Amino acid sequence: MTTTIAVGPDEAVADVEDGSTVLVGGFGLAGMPFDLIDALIRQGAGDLTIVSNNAGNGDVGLAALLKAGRVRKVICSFPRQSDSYVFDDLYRAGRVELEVVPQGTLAERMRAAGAGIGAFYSPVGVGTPLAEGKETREIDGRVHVLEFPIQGDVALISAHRADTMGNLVYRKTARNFGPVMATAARTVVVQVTEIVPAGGIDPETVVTPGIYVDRLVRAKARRLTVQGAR
Amino acid sequence: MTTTIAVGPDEAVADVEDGSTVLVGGFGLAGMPFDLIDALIRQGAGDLTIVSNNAGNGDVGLAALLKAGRVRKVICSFPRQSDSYVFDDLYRAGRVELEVVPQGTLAERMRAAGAGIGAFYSPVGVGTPLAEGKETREIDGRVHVLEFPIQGDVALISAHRADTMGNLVYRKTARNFGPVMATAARTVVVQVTEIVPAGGIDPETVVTPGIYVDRLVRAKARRLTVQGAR
Amino acid sequence: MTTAAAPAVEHTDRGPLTTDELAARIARDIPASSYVNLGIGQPTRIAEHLPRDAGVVLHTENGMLGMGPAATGDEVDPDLTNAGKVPVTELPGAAYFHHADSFAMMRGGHLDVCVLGAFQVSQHGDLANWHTGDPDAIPAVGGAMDLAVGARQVLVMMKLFTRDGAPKLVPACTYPLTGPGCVHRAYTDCGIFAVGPDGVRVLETYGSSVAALRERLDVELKD
Amino acid sequence: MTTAAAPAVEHTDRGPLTTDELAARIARDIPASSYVNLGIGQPTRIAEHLPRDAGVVLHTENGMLGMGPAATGDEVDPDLTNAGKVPVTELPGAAYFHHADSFAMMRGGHLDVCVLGAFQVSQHGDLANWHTGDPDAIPAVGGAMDLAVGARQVLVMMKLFTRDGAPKLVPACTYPLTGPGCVHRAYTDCGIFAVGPDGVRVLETYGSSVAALRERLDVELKD
Repeated sequence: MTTTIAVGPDEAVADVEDGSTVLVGGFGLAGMPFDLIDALIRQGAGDLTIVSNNAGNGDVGLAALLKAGRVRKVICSFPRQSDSYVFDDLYRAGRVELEVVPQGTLAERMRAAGAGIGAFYSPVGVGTPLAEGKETREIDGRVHVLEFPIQGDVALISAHRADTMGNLVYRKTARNFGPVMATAARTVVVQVTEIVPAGGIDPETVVTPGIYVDRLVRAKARRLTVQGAR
Repeated sequence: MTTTIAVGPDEAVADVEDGSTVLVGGFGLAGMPFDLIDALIRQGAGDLTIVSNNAGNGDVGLAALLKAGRVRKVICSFPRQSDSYVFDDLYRAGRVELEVVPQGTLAERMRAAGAGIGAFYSPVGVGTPLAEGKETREIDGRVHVLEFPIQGDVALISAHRADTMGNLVYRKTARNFGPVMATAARTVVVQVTEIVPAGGIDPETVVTPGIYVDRLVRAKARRLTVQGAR
Repeated sequence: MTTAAAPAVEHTDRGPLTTDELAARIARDIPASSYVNLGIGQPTRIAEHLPRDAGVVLHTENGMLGMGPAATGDEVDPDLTNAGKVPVTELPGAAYFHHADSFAMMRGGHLDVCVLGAFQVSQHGDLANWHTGDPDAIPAVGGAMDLAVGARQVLVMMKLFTRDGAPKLVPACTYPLTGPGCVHRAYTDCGIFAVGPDGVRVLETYGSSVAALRERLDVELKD
Repeated sequence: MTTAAAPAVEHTDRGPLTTDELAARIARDIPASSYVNLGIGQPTRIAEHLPRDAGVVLHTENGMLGMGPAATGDEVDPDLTNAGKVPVTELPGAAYFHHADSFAMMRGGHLDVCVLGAFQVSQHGDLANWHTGDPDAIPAVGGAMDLAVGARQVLVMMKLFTRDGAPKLVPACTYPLTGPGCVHRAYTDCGIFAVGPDGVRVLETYGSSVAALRERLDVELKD
């Protein structure tokens, strides 16, 4: 149904329930929906399963949500980073569960949820601990592992520009998981730097069509710290 | 490897072999790679399996290839159209095989080939003649049918504009199967109306990255007949 | 599109709906701001009856959201057609995408409504609309199976009887299926029927009473 | 990258390769005009040694082809990083895409070469580079398994021995695998090794003879 423009991030995440599976965009800090995560922390929902590529950096974004004790489980490809100390401590203390998924499998499992694919066979992970206990099948002489969709209750995404129909464009590698997650959750909330009238985005360049977007929020101006600048 | 710019369509399809599986872009006439098909007819390869949404319109494009007797089998979703008389006659005469595939399954099977997915479970077609003989599996209470990739030897595609790296953009609904087919064939040949220098296409708007494109050909100017204009 | 068990509304003071009237009647049931696919052929005429301000966004399987009316004159562009290959136009806020993305959208349950034609609809919502089963017929399914499985509400637009008078709302389809149990409602010239696991309930009739339809149909009609 | 059985070239008149020399040596083996992924960490330094006119196109798993050198000063843009989250630049002819498309590209076999770091490589090309198996270690795989399975040529860049002197080219990996039988070549400071179903063949040595390496490694070395 129609895309609504929320007054602010608090309104946009007001109905997230305890125990939800929340897909959180971003690859490191690029594409991380900071305003929405901060609002989710204020909102107070807990016992969350977070699906994201990483498990937080420094004390901001996902790391802050973890620090606030709202996360029961993290499904991600790469929790361990130079500045993932919040997650590291929680994990070592046994206070957060972790499911590590190869990065492409993580993306494809969400795509499957969004695309109505019941399951798929992937050659990735075969013969490794991440395929243990999973069903395998040989196809054309190559062993594949059966992977199932990851469906979110909510997706929190950061994009660059939206029009009032909810069509989205992203910016450079901040695109990353946003377009996939937008297809894979029942409620999709997007923070953007700019909202333009319908017709303000060239239809040839739309990356996420508005059909996938439930709520738009204008993002606060923010000066991002760059992680690994040389 | 690198994208080459062919002198003309004949050079671009010179190495297509008898018995090849050829993915042919287009939905009806929109996106049909006429120059490449005409060159393929001149080139003479036969015993072809053609994968395309339709089975030719009027006497041009795919219909001309069929008429020339080069096609052993057509894999498509919608052969029967008001002007598909060439295919209709060949089919009724038993001179061409037909595999009908639901349109989305056709697209997804090619995507699987391009994406390294060994097979996938789809709910589409279950309980219909098109699922007969196929493996099924119940997932989350819903029956799915197991579908395998369609890999092409060659893809013939029409796009709008390319840069010298092979990056492509399309035009309106002529995009259709092009981007998927470009990922799913060993050799990908694309006719475009314009080739610009690298940097001439905004990287945010590239639809098919050059990694998928082997050969580019400038298309002849052509005045398309519109099929169903009211 | 509530299915609360109100009694059937019998329009016996008039004849069956014309195709245009039927398209208008279906348009009235399309929720505002919904994402809708109108298949090919007759259902595409529903678009002409959707109020401009309803914010309904039309999807066409060949890779577009925000499809506008049929193109005329200079608007005709061979690169811009609907699923029936008819030239169409683009509305502000449109988006183009490729076929795998378009059908991911359909299969993934993101469309609110689709409207399809049909050869037959069974009392339990089975749909047959792609193949008559005639051994000489050339099978052609297009995107019908994907829509039947994927859209949240699958509506059928058809005549209730064939030219020979045979009912198209049947106990079980005799033609090859497009999808089992996928149709929610059948909109016909002679009446509107909710179908599904609980069988057929008559919502409205046009030109006949429910009793008269019971005489002509082999399915049990609740009203 | 031919594997014709030429005898090993022994560079015994010098020490092992420095990291920079190793990066340069690998760069020499990257075919012109190929599509290459340089993983994260040390292999990304190979980019500095690729000739500008070689037309090598760099892929980064977080959604880009045509990645340029690391960004400096005003070039730094938090929205443009490589897979190691290091700010990078964009070259003319670049393209951005989302994660499912990026990994479809990888898994689908479209990249010509990837270069990965490793904890261990087995004589048959098994790769272990994501987990030491230490029960206290936090597992993190990222895109390594996808690259190991997907790239047409998988090259490893590593030191031949750990700081404790244990060989990293081993009969069988003792660390959890990233992928079985996926590595084609191991480029190390002390030598370059072709690995695979037929075992290990020494292509070059640096700072040691083949005979000397035989003393220190538990794998059979063909030369």
